[in-house]
Amino acid sequence: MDDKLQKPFYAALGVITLGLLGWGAASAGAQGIAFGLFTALTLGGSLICVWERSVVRSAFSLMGTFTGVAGLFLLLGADFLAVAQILIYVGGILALILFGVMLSPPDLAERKLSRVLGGLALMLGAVAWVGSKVAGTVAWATTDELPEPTTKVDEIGVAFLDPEGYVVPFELAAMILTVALVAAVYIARRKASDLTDPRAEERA
Amino acid sequence: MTEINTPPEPPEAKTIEIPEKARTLPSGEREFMLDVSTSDLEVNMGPQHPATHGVMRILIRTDGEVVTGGQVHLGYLHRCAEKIGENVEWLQYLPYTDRYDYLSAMNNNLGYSLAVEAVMGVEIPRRATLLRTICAELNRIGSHLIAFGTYGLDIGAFTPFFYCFREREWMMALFEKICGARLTYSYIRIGGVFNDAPVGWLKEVERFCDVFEEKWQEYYDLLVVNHIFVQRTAKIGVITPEMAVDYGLTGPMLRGSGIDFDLRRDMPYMAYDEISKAGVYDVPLGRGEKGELGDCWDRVYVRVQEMMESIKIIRWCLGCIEDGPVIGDIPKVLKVPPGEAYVGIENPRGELGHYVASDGGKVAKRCRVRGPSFCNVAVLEKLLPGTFLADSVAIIGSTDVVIGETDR
Amino acid sequence: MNLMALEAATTGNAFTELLGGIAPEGTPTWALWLGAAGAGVGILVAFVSLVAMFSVWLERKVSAHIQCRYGPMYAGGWHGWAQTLADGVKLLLKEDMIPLGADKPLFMLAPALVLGAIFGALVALPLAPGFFFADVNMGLFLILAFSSLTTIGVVMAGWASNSKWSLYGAMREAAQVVAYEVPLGVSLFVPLMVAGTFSLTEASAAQSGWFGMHWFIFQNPFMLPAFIIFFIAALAETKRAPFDLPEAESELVAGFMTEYSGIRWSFFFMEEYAAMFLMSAVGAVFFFGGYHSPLTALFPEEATTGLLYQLVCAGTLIFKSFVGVFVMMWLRWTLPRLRIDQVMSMGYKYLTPLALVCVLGAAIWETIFA
Amino acid sequence: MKDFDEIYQRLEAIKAPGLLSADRPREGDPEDKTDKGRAGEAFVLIEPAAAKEFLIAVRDDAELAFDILADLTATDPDTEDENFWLNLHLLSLGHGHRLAIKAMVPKADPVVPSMVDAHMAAHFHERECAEMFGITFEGNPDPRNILLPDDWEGHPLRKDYEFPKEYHGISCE
Repeated sequence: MDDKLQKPFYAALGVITLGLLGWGAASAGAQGIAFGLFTALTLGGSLICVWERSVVRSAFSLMGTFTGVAGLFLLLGADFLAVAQILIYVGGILALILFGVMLSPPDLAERKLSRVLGGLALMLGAVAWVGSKVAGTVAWATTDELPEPTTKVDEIGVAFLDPEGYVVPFELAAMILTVALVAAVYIARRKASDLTDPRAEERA
Repeated sequence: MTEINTPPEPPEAKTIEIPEKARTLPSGEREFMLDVSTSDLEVNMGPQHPATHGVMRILIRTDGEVVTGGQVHLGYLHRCAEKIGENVEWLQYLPYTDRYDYLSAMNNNLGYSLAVEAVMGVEIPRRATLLRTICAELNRIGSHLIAFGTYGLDIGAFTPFFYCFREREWMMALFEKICGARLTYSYIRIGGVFNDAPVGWLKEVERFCDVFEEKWQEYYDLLVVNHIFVQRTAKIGVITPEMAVDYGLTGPMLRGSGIDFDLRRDMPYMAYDEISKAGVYDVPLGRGEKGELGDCWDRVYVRVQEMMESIKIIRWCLGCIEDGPVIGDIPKVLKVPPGEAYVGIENPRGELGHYVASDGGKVAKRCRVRGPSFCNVAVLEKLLPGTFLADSVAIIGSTDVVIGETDR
Repeated sequence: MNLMALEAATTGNAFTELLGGIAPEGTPTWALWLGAAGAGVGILVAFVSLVAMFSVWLERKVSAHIQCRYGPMYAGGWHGWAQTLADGVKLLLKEDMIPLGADKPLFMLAPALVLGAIFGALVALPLAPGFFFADVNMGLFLILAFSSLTTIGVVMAGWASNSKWSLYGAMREAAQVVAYEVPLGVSLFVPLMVAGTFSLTEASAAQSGWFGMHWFIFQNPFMLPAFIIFFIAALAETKRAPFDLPEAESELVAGFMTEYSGIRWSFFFMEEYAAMFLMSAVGAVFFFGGYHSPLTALFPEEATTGLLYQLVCAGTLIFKSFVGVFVMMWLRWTLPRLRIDQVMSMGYKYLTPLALVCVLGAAIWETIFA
Repeated sequence: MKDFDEIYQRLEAIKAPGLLSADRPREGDPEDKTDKGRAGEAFVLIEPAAAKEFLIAVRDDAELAFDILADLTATDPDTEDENFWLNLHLLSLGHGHRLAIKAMVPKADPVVPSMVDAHMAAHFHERECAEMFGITFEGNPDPRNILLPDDWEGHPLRKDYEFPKEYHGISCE
């Protein structure tokens, strides 16, 4: 991608961020500023992720997205979810992604501007289409006040393991993750017949 | 991202061999990531790198953490010692000998002096011989202390290094008292030694021996039998006896592989014949105690034990030293009769050989130095493939190279 | 959307109260909140800097005395107490170097991210009852989350330096932290089960009483192994010897810090010492009674709200943390470094299963006896 | 442990390839002023082309068993001399004796077969010898310069070596 476009892109991002912050401050005060900040982080991170031609930079920009989403969770009063988001996505998954990305050889030519723009356009179109459909059909329940946030961890824990609560989806998710793990190991391993022991000759 | 602006690697890199079996680690661990295609990374370890003990450069090819090839590049400290030997007078060359293996300068002086004396056929006074022995063995201790301490650094243990330097400091103070220099002594001269030991010096050496024996146990307990240290060094960098002989390794590298050979005992020079026959000291050998025969641990163990054996030799010398002259009848301007001789002595790092050829003049015709590190370092290219990056550091450290000597 | 969570986190905070006292009538709450947050950040930065400076000085002295040396003796007078300060000034004045091929924005961002993450983690640490930056009711969770953020910073630093040694350091850090995050978290489940809360304040408060008999470490037989696992994993998390592979100086020159110099380099240093302090403090809170000590037990019930009591409590916790820091230093200057495969196998093959066994055993024990 | 004469007899007995003669230290002729004799140690002279076979022969012979190649170097005796000396020093671990070997390599065509097959230890020594004297060791697996830079001109240990005036713009004077 042309390096000349880097500066305008980041300048546009900065402008959007400032705009979001201003809009937030104007409409909802401090909460608005926080919302604007986290939204800018989320959107900006994902945009950079698509834009940057360096895969590692893309991966790092995901950190902004994850943190922004965590902030949004925090604003919604789900602070357990917010912290879990940071711990699992940033601390765990992102570290793994980076580990994988850094091990893979760089392929700078892969991302062409046309492809990036095409992808962006496709994505925006899809979001707009789904959004219009959803906005037209779903009746949103809106309220001016949120319920008192319950952030008691033991309540969440009980809810996960309560037969009346979410034990089935919770266990199902665990099962699916285990299956995925086993499958990943299986795919990553060669078949036993492919594995030749390099020391077999020496032993013989 | 902009590429870093470095000149392209010289084409020598392609000579690295990547044996396919390198993927099996010497510890017997299964190869990993066989099917994930990773690209090899060529890393310059050195010329300035903490693990190369000077300015050696090792071009390492790595696949993740596994080293798949290594190539030793020498010459960053080449100071033309052999050419200088052909241009300065016999005695003037002596200070240059200090500078190839700067950690055991006394032994280098001794090797050169013995070689020149072998051509000249000079008689050395008894007191001079014993003083030479004491100094050489003290210097051997000092050299092994550095080898052992820096090896601890390579493995990641800092403290033994300082303990080693504490004793080495005393050793250097002893040398300072006898010859005025702390590192490059030029004390052992052709025909004897430069001057007699000052009053009370021998007593202090004895005290040093007493204290050292106590402190030695500290090193042993702190590092040599430390579990992590053993885990890091056992079964790593195994040099089989056949390999050791083939590569012409000498000194602790050879004995670490279990070959019972010590020039001091098997081809004695100076008073070592007498000392060996009196059964004063033993030759410590690698026995594969913690892992396999000839691994890094064995080599370190041999060095650590040798320090104690040196103490025994020093004590024996102290017991029988008598007053007398310390230098033979040597003219100021030395003329060496035509002839040639090769004398190899047991340096801390192995056989230090001096081949001197004279045409009867004041200047040598050829002054060849066979540095033990130069020969020992050749085995690295064989040992490095198939090890972890951290193991490669352990292996390089266990060869105990002194770059001054490989490059001369 | 609301700010209730954030407000809840900062109410009861000493700064809010203080500012509320001095602020003119009619100041909006959000301004108070911002002011309190600003003051908190300032104090936090000062606190972390002090802790890091003292730790660096302590490390030098500890290492020196272990190695039969004196360490710094001149700067500042008594035992060179100002040596770190002098070094800090020197580092500030050093030329700020960025390698030619480095990824400049990421290279500059990484130290800030690392340090910021550790500040974020320290927010949840209560030094005394009513003496904290934010009473987060899932404090431990927050601390673990933020300290895992430092990993990203380290990886970023290693990658952005465009140096092979740095890259090695970054990869080792990523691998090591992913391996040790699990035993670290799981081993903490054991005291969590007894405490019944993620909040460090509540956990500390639950361990009051005479001479430490209520400390969690004595609560059931699985606490001690859990603590040992926690301590080892904390060593690995904070990149301390024998797990200092990301910066293994004999192999990787300085690992991810190879290309850094000056103030950016000192950020990594500060992070390392702040993380050591933080991990020790977490250990102290969840195993060794938090800010309670025999000394605090001497206070009569009615005196437990006074400033003196708070200061004694804070002193206790800081002392306990520095005992942990001291042990970490002691280990560092005694032990050689492990190899990467040994580190990995220790984390995955031994510590994780052992931590799980501890959790299971503690759960059974708690069900039967408690 | 054998002395030189015993070793030489054994060498003759096993018909070591390329063996020419022995050179022992001797007293100078008192009549002839130019002959000062020769001091030092005794050595054997061998054919340089057969050096490798010689090394293998003495290595594999049980009574000699020279299993370590201690040193391999060359000497440029004089500018006028037509030959380099190739000096080999062998060491026997089992018997504890040494053997000094000398081979005359003509300066006009300094080519010697590599001795790496006999002793791996020869590898680095040959490389050093090659760059210092310009002797080519045919069959050396890695015949690059070892101590000198790759682009160094000349062979410094030759007696007729002329010191360079500058190297890559660095003045050497």
